[in-house]
Amino acid sequence: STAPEEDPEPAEEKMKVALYINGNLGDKSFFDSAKVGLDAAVAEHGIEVKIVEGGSDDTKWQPGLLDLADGDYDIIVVGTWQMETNVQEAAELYPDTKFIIFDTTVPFEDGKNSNVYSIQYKQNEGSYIAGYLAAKMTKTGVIGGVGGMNIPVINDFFVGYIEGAKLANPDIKVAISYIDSFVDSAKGKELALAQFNSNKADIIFQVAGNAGMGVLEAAAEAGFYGIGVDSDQAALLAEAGNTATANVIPTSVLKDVGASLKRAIDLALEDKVPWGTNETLGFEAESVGIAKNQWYETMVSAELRAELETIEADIRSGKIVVGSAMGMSTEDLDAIKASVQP
Amino acid sequence: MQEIVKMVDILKVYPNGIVANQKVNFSIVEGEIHALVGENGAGKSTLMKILFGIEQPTEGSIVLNGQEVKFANPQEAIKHGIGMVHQHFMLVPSLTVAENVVLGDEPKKAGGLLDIQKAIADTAEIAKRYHFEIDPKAKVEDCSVGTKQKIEILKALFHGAKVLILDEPTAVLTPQETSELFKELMLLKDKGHTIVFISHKLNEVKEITDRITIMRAGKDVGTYDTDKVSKEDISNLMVGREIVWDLDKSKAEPKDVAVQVAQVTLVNEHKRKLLDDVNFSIRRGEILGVVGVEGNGQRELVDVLTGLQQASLGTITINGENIQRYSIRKIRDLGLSHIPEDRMTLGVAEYASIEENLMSIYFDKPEFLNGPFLKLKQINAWAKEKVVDYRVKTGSEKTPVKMLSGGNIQKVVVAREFSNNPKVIIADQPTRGIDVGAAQFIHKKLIELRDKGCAVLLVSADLTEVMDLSDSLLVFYNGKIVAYFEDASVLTETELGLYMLGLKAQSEAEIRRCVYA
Amino acid sequence: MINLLTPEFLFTVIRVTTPILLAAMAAVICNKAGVVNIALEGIMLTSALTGVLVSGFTQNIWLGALGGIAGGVFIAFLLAYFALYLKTDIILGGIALNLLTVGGTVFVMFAITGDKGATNSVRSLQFPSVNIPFIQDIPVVGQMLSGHNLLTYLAIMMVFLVYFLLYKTTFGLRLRAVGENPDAASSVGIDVKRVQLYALLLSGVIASFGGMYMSMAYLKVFTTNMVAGRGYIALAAAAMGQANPVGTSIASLLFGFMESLGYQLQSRGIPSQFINMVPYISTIIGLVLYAQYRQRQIAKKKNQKIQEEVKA
Amino acid sequence: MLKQWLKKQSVDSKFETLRFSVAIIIALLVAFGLILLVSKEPFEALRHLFLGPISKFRKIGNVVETAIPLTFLGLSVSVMFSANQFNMGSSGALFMGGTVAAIVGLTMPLPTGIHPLVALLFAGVVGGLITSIPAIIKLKWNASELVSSLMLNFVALNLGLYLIMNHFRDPDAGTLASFKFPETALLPTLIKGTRIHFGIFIVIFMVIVIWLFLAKTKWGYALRMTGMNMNFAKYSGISTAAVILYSQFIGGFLAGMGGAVEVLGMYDRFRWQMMPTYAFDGVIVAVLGKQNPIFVPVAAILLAYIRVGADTMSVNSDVSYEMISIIQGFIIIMIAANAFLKHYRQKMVVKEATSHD
Ligand SMILES: Nc1ncnc2c1ncn2[C@@H]1O[C@H](COP(=O)(O)OP(=O)(O)OP(=O)(O)O)[C@@H](O)[C@H]1O
Ligand SMILES: Nc1ncnc2c1ncn2[C@@H]1O[C@H](COP(=O)(O)OP(=O)(O)OP(=O)(O)O)[C@@H](O)[C@H]1O
Ligand SMILES: [Mg+2]
Ligand SMILES: [Mg+2]
Repeated sequence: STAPEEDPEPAEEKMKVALYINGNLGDKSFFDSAKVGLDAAVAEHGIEVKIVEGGSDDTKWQPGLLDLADGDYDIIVVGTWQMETNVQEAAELYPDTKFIIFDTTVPFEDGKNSNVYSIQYKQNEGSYIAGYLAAKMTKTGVIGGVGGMNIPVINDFFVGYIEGAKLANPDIKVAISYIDSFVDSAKGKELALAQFNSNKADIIFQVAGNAGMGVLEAAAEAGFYGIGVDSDQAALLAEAGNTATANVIPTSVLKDVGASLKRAIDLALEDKVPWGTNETLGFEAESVGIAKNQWYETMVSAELRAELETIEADIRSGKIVVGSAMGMSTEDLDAIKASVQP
Repeated sequence: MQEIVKMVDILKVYPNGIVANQKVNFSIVEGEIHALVGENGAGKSTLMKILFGIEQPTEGSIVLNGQEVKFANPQEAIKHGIGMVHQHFMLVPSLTVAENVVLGDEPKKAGGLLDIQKAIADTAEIAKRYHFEIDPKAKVEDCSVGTKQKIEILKALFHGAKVLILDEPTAVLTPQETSELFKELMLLKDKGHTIVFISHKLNEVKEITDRITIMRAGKDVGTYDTDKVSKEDISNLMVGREIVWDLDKSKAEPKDVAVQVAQVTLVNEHKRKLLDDVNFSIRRGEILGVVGVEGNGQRELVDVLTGLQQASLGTITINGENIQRYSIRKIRDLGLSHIPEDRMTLGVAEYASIEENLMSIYFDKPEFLNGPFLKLKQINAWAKEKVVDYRVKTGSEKTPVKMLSGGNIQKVVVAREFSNNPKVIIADQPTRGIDVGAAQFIHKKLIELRDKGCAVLLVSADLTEVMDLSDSLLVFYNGKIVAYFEDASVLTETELGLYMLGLKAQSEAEIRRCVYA
Repeated sequence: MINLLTPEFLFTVIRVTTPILLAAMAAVICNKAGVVNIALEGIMLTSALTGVLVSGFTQNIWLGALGGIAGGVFIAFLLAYFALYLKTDIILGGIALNLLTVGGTVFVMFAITGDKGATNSVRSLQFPSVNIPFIQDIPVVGQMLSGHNLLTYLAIMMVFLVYFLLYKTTFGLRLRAVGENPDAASSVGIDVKRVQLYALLLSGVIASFGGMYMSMAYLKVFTTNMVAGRGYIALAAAAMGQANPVGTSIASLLFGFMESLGYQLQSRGIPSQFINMVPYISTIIGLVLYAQYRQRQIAKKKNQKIQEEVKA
Repeated sequence: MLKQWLKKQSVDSKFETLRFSVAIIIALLVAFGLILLVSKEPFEALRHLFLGPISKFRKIGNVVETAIPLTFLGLSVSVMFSANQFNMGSSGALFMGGTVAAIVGLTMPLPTGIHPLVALLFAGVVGGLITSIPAIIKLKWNASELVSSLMLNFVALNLGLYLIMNHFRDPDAGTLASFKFPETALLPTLIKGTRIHFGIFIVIFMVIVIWLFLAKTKWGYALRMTGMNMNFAKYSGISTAAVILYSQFIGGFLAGMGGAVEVLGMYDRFRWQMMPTYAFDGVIVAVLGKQNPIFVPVAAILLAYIRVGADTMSVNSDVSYEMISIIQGFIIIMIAANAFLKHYRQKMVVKEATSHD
């Protein structure tokens, strides 16, 4: 694949992949991670990748996706439940194009959507471990969680978090707040400070994309712990030079969209993608987990780390089954939150 | 004498395409009072706005003391010693007199701080020098119209005006205020100021000015020594046709009472009594004049009669119906018409067309409606007719009222209010600031309606107008009626003035005569 | 339940109020000059970014502040130029500029840092927090009033500065005249457009501090669209306070109080949607109560006189 | 031909055409300059920006479907601004309108044809009630409708979210979304290969109704007079209180109905989690359309065209998403610049005015 560009007919065609983002880059987690995964595939395999941001107006997503499908891409990658019907429509209109959809699935029964492959994640399992960790590390018996919005994907994290915390300490209190925005980082900071000051929560888990930066900053400033989400946020912050904030993040709950997409592209190059099926990735595919980095090593005691390893093993083996907010009614969810409310 | 300002071949085309000045030549000599007269829309204000730098001429030049100048804005004109008092006040209501006077050239302390003490002192000083009685610390919004006029002149003087342009300064003044103003103008003249005086009142022009320039339809038709031309000459030159002067008015034959005002009192939020136990009647077939120095309750009287304000106490009955708590609409339905004092804020919507302005009190009459839909064709035909009947000078009835000159706007208002077969007319300054021809036309219409049995209340600051037109007359002072004259024709201006200034008052019993049962 | 009168809570209120107060003071100046500055949001966002970038690259907080101001003033200038000289409807111009800055800041951030979400990789500087001698030693009051960010104290000072500017300087006099009766101002030779231009630029400076507070004090990074509607709230505060500096700061404080109260209530299980409404509903109620109070005062005065009359 | 046509036009419309074209050209040049800075294939990008919206049938459909809610919002703002009521509540009314349409869609079993109409009516009424609150507050206490409506938008947003969240949320949906609407409630798609839906008839109908209302009915007349000079309207006996109320009710009604049309036409369930991004565009459309119901759809299509072009450009070229909002903002501000080329206009006027003598 080192053929000069002016070569009219390259010996072997490069694979062309497009990633359609139904939102914007810069969220430090979900979409950014997808981009990281595809960038890695470019670096390794020299494929061609085009990334398109669709913005937050959801009526624009369908035309955007169809525009891409009109192009000569081999594979089009999209994410989130909101794109589900759009992908089905495009897959039907463009049977020769392959589609990968992540963080949700499409119906596959009766051979439907045979050119689609879907990937889902067990984020609740990662946050289950984080919840256990938090409940063990707190000195006040109160931990916190700040979410971007009160929506199922976010709540899926919290359900795991609460269950894990309860395992560590049945009397644990968990304060949950929502910013109702993924951009208002100042509000994220205030909500975290409010949990710290008035609920006495001393370790707070953020699931709020960009606005979550405010939560982590509050932790560094007021002197409590913050748990990151999606990517290894301590490492990212330290890399950017913000060690003060990195130093209050014992771990992050990983939901490695990038790794799962990189894996899918690897498979595609070998023609091994199970088109027409869904895969739900968890620990085994290294797509979900917690960050075990230098901060984890120093802030979390060896004893607790060992306990966490056991729990992880139990989840892998199916001994522990973590509840999920997906498909849970609002009342049931509220009941879970109320049971631990400080 | 030396020619101080010379305007040569001034052409002015407004952005809407109206040619307001067509090659106008105009010159004034130092130390004179120079009148500029002409019908509404003749282009007087435009010419003066050009001299003051508010508008720029499309063509032509201005020569000041022998040197050609160009004024891009008023600031430059002010620097060259030109000052202008606009017909409509250019004051900031929430600021004090002193602040208004010094605005634009404020005394400063170190660091750009406003030296308010010096501003007050300067204002007091200049007022004293020119014999103006004024409180520099008063808020302008609390000042009477006469005072506002003085503030405007003080402003110009403060900014160092040698040439002072006064655009219809007397339109809102009482005779006493006018003569006071004239004294001041003479004083200014003696001190070496040059004055341009615009007015529609030819008596005043004759009284005070040295020379007259007459304009017609955007052109100048000549400059004359004032004492060499008669009033009749002037107005003929202005309109380009003969004007018949006498008002053809028969004696009134008052019939039954149409409007009964009983014990009406109005209090404002500053707890002042603007109307104080007012009682009187207006009878069908008479014109009842109301005079008073501005701010003595006439405006409020009109407001409570027309429903713009609710009286605090007392009752008003129109055609036997008590109008307390009636909406304006309901009052109008009783047959009341109203020519408002301020045509621009009440009388018209300036961005709307003539037609739309004409129909504002008719649009939901059954003859113009088809269900909820307006019969636009009928309305248009009707509006066309009114434009012709009332001689509104315009290209089309679809022209926005904003494009008309003041006099023509007034005709639109009058046309609307008089076409209603009114039973009661409240005419508040019906001819303020409009030219002789138009004023005469309105006067005739008023008399015509009176003769048809209409009850007319005429409020005017123009004493000649009230005395010529009214059958009987009320004088207001301090919110009260202080005099009633059953026969207005026997009165003199001087006598009226005494009552208006509160120097004289009739007895309770004499006043009571204005209440008919 | 919650003890609202803790010093911590009141400290929070002041912190939450600061950016709104700064922007509201900018709005006051514009309102008084008769121009509506909807672009406050965009001004804040731009200055929040340029402040971070300049301070990061120069490692000098004062240059950073200048950079922030320059960014905000640039947007204010665009608004002024289009609205005053090219006669673009000023509300539409403001909306368009807000639209433009949301994308523009991300564009610039990406061009410089390669990141679309936050400026983490820029080692920007922050405005310091300040302990106030003497006051900090007073038990409760010290906890509440001392230790705030420098810009918070600037915001408080700004209320007095704006008051002083409007009512004690010649520029203020002209500005009020221009806002109330532009014809009158121009008839005495005041260049109305220029005064309005200065008012807009000045509002750009003041609102820039609000923007920099977001990214260089409140938080230590710029994040995409981080102003999140605070510019609009400032406009509301200025309208509620009748463009009077003191009334406007009370309105801003009310908003900050309600917002902070919401933060406290959230973690107590009340649905966030309800809590989110509180500040807005209370602003409306505040608006109504104030207007009602004014009306009553007027009516009462009128009535008193009439009562006296009837007795007499 | 063109020359003859131009001659017939008045100075004003001639000038307007000229100003508009030059403004667009300048905006294009600036856009081109910016694109040149960031793109390796600027002409390709420009082609997508300006021809993208008409490059395919489907794309024309995108322009139309985008213009539908923009027209509703533009009409809504136009009616309120015509009465000189600066109510910014259209976006809140739009959101609640969408919510109410969803609730009616989900809870009322009604036959096809009737079902969406009922939903639209309810949505309109609720939207109207929302924008009436600032009107009532203004009438009773004389408090600014601008402020209270801005605040109410946030209240409407949160109220709508609360209702969906707690009563109509589909737990099986991966995000906050209501249950699927029954087939009977949807506004059907009209043209295959596009998403142009039945809402287009509704919007055309409403444009005509509002035009008739403003230009031809007594209520519209009263509304316009109140907007142009409230004192004059009062003095003429027009009930300005009624005008203040009904102008804002109608404004909200239109926005609410627009929300319903959008939700039932473009979606199969309620999926808004935040204020839709175009919720504030009503002011842009109304101002560009000079508050005239006939021009409003034109302005909406213009805006929709710019947006679809920008989206096409971002998908098909290397110009990033952010660049688009910069270009868009600039085009809007440039088109709205009224005094631009003022001197030229004055010359035209003088020529015209003096040529008759
Ligand atoms: N700013 C303007 N824009 C357009 N037309 C104008 C403007 N000002 C004046 N005109 C028009 O120019 C003409 C001359 O107006 P001007 O004000 O000079 O008349 P005038 O002699 O002062 O009349 P009046 O006695 O009513 O004051 C009128 O037809 C008027 O409608
Ligand atoms: N911007 C404008 N556009 C169009 N016409 C205007 C404009 N400004 C003023 N005019 C018209 O120009 C005329 C002269 O303006 P001016 O301010 O002198 O009013 P006016 O002359 O005082 O009226 P009058 O003297 O009859 O009371 C007015 O009749 C008005 O209709
Ligand atoms: Mg005039
Ligand atoms: Mg005049």
